Amino acid sequence: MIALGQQIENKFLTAVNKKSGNNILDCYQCGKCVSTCPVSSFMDFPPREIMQMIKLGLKDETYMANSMWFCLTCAACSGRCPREIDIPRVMESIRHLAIEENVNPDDPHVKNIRKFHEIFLDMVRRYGRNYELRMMAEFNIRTRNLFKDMHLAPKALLKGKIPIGHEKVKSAKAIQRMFKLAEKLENTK
Amino acid sequence: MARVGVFVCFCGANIADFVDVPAVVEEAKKIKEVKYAIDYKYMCSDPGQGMIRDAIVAHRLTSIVVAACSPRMHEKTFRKALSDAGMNPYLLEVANIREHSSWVHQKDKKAATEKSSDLIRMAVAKSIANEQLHEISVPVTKRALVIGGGIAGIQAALDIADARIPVVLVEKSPSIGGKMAQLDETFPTLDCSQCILTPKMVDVASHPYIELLPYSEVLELDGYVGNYKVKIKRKASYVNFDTCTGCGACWQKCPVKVPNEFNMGIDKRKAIYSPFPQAVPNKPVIDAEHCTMLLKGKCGICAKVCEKGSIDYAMQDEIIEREIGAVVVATGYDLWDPKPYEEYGVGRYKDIITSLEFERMVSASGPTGGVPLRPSDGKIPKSVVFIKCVGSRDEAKGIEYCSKICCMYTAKHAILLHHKVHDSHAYIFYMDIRAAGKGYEEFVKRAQVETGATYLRGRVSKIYQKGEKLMVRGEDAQIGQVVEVEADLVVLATAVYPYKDNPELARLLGISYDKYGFLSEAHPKLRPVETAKAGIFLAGCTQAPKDIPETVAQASATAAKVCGLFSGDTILKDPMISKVNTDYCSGCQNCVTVCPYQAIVTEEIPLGHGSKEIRTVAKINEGVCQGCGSCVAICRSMAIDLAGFTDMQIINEIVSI
Amino acid sequence: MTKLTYFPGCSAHGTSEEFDSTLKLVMKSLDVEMEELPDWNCCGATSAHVMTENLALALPLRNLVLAEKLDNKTMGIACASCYSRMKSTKVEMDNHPELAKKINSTIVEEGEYKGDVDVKSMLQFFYEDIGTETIAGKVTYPLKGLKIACYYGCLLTRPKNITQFDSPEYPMSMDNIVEALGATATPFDFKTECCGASFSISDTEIVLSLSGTILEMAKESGAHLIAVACPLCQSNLDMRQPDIAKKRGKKFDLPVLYITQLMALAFGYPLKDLKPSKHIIPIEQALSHIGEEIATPEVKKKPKKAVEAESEVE
Amino acid sequence: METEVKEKIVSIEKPHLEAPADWQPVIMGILCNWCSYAGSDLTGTSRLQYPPNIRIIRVPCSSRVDPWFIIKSLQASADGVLISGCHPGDCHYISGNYYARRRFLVTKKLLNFVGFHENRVQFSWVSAAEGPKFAKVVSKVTEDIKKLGPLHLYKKENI
Ligand SMILES: Cc1cc2nc3c(=O)[nH]c(=O)nc-3n(C[C@H](O)[C@H](O)[C@H](O)COP(=O)(O)OP(=O)(O)OC[C@H]3O[C@@H](n4cnc5c(N)ncnc54)[C@H](O)[C@@H]3O)c2cc1C
Ligand SMILES: Cc1cc2nc3c(=O)[nH]c(=O)nc-3n(C[C@H](O)[C@H](O)[C@H](O)COP(=O)(O)OP(=O)(O)OC[C@H]3O[C@@H](n4cnc5c(N)ncnc54)[C@H](O)[C@@H]3O)c2cc1C
Ligand code: SF4
Ligand code: SF4
Ligand code: SF4
Ligand code: SF4
Ligand code: SF4
Ligand code: SF4
Ligand code: SF4
Ligand code: SF4
Repeated sequence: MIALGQQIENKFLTAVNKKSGNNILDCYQCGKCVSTCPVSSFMDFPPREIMQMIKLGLKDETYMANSMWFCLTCAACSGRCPREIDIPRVMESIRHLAIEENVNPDDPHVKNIRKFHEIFLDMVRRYGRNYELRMMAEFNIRTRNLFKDMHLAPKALLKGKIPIGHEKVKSAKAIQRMFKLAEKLENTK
Repeated sequence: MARVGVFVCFCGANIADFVDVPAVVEEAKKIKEVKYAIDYKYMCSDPGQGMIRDAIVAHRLTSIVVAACSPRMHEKTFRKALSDAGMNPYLLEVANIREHSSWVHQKDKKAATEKSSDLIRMAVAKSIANEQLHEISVPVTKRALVIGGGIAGIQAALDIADARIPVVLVEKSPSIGGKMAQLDETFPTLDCSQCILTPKMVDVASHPYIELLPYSEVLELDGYVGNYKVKIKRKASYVNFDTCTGCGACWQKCPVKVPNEFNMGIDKRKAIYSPFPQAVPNKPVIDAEHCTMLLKGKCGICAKVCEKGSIDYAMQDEIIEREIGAVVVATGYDLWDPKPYEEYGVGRYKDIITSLEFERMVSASGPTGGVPLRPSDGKIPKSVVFIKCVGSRDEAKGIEYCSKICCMYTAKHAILLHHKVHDSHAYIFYMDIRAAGKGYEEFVKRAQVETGATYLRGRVSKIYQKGEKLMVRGEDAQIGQVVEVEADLVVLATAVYPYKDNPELARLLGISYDKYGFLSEAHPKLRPVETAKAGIFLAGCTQAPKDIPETVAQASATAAKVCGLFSGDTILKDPMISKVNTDYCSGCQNCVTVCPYQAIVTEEIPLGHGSKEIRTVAKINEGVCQGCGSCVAICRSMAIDLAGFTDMQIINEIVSI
Repeated sequence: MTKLTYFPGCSAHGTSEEFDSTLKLVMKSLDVEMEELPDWNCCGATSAHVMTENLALALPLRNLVLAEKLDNKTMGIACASCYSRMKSTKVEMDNHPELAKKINSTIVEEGEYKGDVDVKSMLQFFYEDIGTETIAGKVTYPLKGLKIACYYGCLLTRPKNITQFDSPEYPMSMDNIVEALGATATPFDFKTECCGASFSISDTEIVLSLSGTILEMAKESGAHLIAVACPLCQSNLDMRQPDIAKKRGKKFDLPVLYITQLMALAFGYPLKDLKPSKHIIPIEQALSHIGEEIATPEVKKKPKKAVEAESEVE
Repeated sequence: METEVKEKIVSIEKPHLEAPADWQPVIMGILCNWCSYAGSDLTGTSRLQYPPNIRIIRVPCSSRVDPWFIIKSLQASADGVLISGCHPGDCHYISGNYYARRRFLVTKKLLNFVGFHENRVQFSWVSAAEGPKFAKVVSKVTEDIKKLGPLHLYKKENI
């Protein structure tokens, strides 16, 4: 059971609306997004239910859901939403809010996904570009899944699918400065 | 010297809670011309009006200011109070301290009180310049024009004609009947549409007070309430209706086939055709866009086979003029084109049809003999998906509003499908079931329980083809699962949408329409069948989506309005109209060009007193002028003024604060 | 000669070299001079905007600012994901000057964003700037007989307000190009369904499931091969195909070719220039359909009283 | 010549006087009866709140608004003027608001020329159904005028 009515002001809704530039109250629960979304069946709560949870102010439950981590930003849902809600933007906003508030769902998938993105960004921070083989290796090491996709590797390497050397941006310094300044912006909100 | 009386209303707590009413009265008393000021709990009540009547006499007041609710609310009430006290009712001014002050400044009593005083000051200043005005009496032509011959127009025409008032009924297509003629059985009773409609259509044709003009369109409307002049174009039908017997020999022999609009293009009609067997009038017309005789001078078969010699290829459009006193607009609706739903593959898949196509298919007299058939292969569908709210309630792809009838007709379609194809199943994707009406919810229950239709709560997101089937995907929000239905046929309940040419018609009639093109009523609750233009009324789906019972009710209401309007020999018109002071008029005729009603003409008067030379000045037809004030503002010579809103009155308001 | 700034993106210089090389061949035939954006950086892909707000804008912005230093009006982008990040950033910056200023502060030394370079995907460039007629005019080896399912993925046409290109639901630009090359585009309902791109490494299950459905529907459409315009789509549909086939217990044998590979072939470049060895699913078998007569689908029996648009004379 | 005019602009819009702390602008609102006045009534019946600075005058149609009314308002007491009529195509008098719009633009240009800031006089479309919009429009206009500062206060000191 979910207890409602103890809090009149829905601060969570206000925060999500502000960050996403949408009005979640527009959602009339038609579910078109759910059957559009390619990954809704992997989500704890598909987009429609996330909207309702925000309307009910269920912040913790929303943060603990894996939904926004699974969103692929494919924008299929928003292109069909009759109330023109930018759903991927909403997903992004609650993801960023959860990151800001340091809430991490236990879902192992989410952990993988987070790790992947962290490694990816790290790669970009270091080299300015992404270095795919290293990326795969690091990912597998960090997620303790050493042999994942290893059956693909020999063939892919052989076919030159995954380059062995890698490129760097000449002004790697500039990139690193950008990362620093952007982080600072992130924190001075 | 003006002697103004000020009456300030508490409106119970509505005003008194947010405005310091006694203070406002004290403030009013300080105005030089105010000789009497008082407050009361409910000014519009009988005792409240009594206070006004008594004070007028006791204090010899020369104008009255009531500070209360909006003048749009009770101006008439208080004007009557003035009349009852023997005072000219137009010496009243209303200061709107409720809608414009107490209700909108509920958090700042001081500011609301000050503002209320200012509003009263303005009203007092204006009232000092008020003049005695008298309603204008104009004669009426007791004949009504009904535009559109669907069930709305038919009902309105019959009701008016039954009151022995002549009616001109203009229908743009070859037959009256409208959409209702295309329907099979109708909710909520499932009686046959044709069976209840056809007798009414025949009544129209035979009614001595109805002049039926099919295949016609309104071109122009001039004049004003009670005194309109209408120009109608009667399109050339190339068939002499006086001699034609409707035998049908011509269309049986005509070699040209055209998609049949009446059957939503499911079958063909001929170039000479009568839209359906029960058409009224039951005479054919030649479709000039497709007849090879009219296009290329080749053929002429129909003329050869017509024993009555009724075919006349040389016939021309005809312009008909009629004088009328009132207009009922009943031009109905069109269906919204679902093309924007690319995710449904509209246009790519033949087996996606609209509700009206389905209606024609299940109609016993329809092109498929009453059995639904897949357009792609002619097979009888077993699994049929109905999708509701297509276009409706969809700001992104369609329109915001609810089309009101599709929940009901979709339930009907499920029942009809079950009747026609026993081993079939209906799946209905819906967002809500709107079944508010007498017997409506019971009807939906019938679809659900007796027919066993599967209702799935969710909007369909995608349709794709897999082999011969259409795969329809949507969420069933009740179980929180995405479902995919294998369908033989998909029926879209497309939105009710006004005809494309409705706005053009509205402009020509001088009435307003909303952003979709539905014609606007004067007040959504209290004047739902009137337009803002006196003497023009609305019936049926031209105003908003409606089902047949509501359409008929509104049509009868317009008839009552028309009969009321025609109950006397003259009608009274607001005296707020413009007048030219010929002494100042330079004859520039700027006003003539801006008047939206062509109310201004020119006249020639002597140049000076007794002079032989003449000069041209403007002259306003007081029967035609609607009092917009355009001419007043445009006139550089300040030769025109608008009664009730004179320059003096408005400037007084401006300078009073 | 048309000039174009070229943004290859990490993949074109990595996994999808054959896209890069055929793109260059095609551009040469079309008389377009491509100038690679000097010192470009990774656009941040999905990761940046999954994790942070500002960085997700700053990374693409740097490239946009760099691009403005060149003389070309347009920057063509090879990868759909880069394109999406870059175009969204551009739209965001153009609509919110305040924000643009803020983000610009992280890359001051690169210069000030002005917003005067247009961003297009290569597909969009071919379709809008070159045109199917010109493309057809360059064809020396028509791909007649080849049936192709065009797969656009999510980001080339979505979201509509960002891309402002083709239909988000049923685009036809690639289909039209393929037809201009002489091939037949098959009706393919899943052309914009998501393949799961960014989960390629982190959550492979999802990719297998999503890409699987796409492959199935492409097969259903009767296609010999799939055409794509994005490296991520290519690698998911090609590299994962054996796994998917195993999982679903059926073989697809659907090679996945870049539209540029097909164009190069049709423009007369030899097969080896397509770098066939790069493909996990071999392409030769599919390409052998070139030159075949496509049996005109047997005219279905006229449906009883079916809809027909035009009028006719008996 | 040019510069003179400019200087005038500066002098009209930049009063040497600071507005007193409790200064509240007066805004004259001239509304057409059928759309905007009805809309403003709806704002009231919906109990939507807006700043109390506006004083509303009812006219049958926005086309009734003589440029003189605007000038007179600014001269008499108002710090700003809002004119509001029906949406284009929605005019109760068919085409009245179309003329109004054109006349208003000319007036506004003239006012700008003699040195009034363009936000002093504003025009909007509010239909009978747009109660919330009316509240928004009034709030915005009030905000704009507050930013510009007093007009007649300056005048009283200088005339
Ligand atoms: C699929 C479907 C099923 C339905 N089923 C039911 C049902 O079971 N029960 C029910 O109660 N309701 C039903 N309805 C609703 C019903 O059709 C409408 O309520 C009814 O037809 C409205 O009548 P009308 O006269 O307002 O409009 P219409 O029937 O549209 O008639 C308008 C007429 O005006 C004419 N016209 C248009 N413009 C002009 C012009 N400029 N000049 C002259 N003439 C013009 C048209 O040609 C037409 O004859 C259904 C609707 C649909 C779409
Ligand atoms: C809570 C509530 C909120 C509502 N809100 C809205 C709203 O916001 N908007 C809206 O449009 N509608 C609203 N309605 C509906 C609205 O009240 C009705 O549509 C409307 O009042 C119906 O008017 P009526 O004249 O038919 O009936 P009534 O208002 O019931 O009037 C019937 C009259 O007949 C008298 N009467 C009864 N029997 C006899 C008799 N035998 N002899 C003599 N006189 C008799 C009664 O005393 C009464 O005065 C609301 C209704 C409710 C219950
Ligand atoms: S499609 Fe839009 S309105 Fe419908 S449930 Fe999803 S978010 Fe809500
Ligand atoms: S944008 Fe995210 S939520 Fe929307 S359909 Fe794609 S994955 Fe699902
Ligand atoms: S006159 Fe108006 S304000 Fe006064 S009591 Fe009546 S409704 Fe209320
Ligand atoms: S053949 Fe002549 S009489 Fe018979 S329906 Fe045709 S026009 Fe009329
Ligand atoms: S003349 Fe025209 S309408 Fe008559 S039969 Fe020939 S084609 Fe038909
Ligand atoms: S009536 Fe029903 S189906 Fe039609 S728009 Fe309204 S809710 Fe949708
Ligand atoms: S605009 Fe004035 S001066 Fe000109 S003709 Fe009309 S009334 Fe006379
Ligand atoms: S007020 Fe003037 S412009 Fe308006 S209708 Fe009357 S005469 Fe015509």
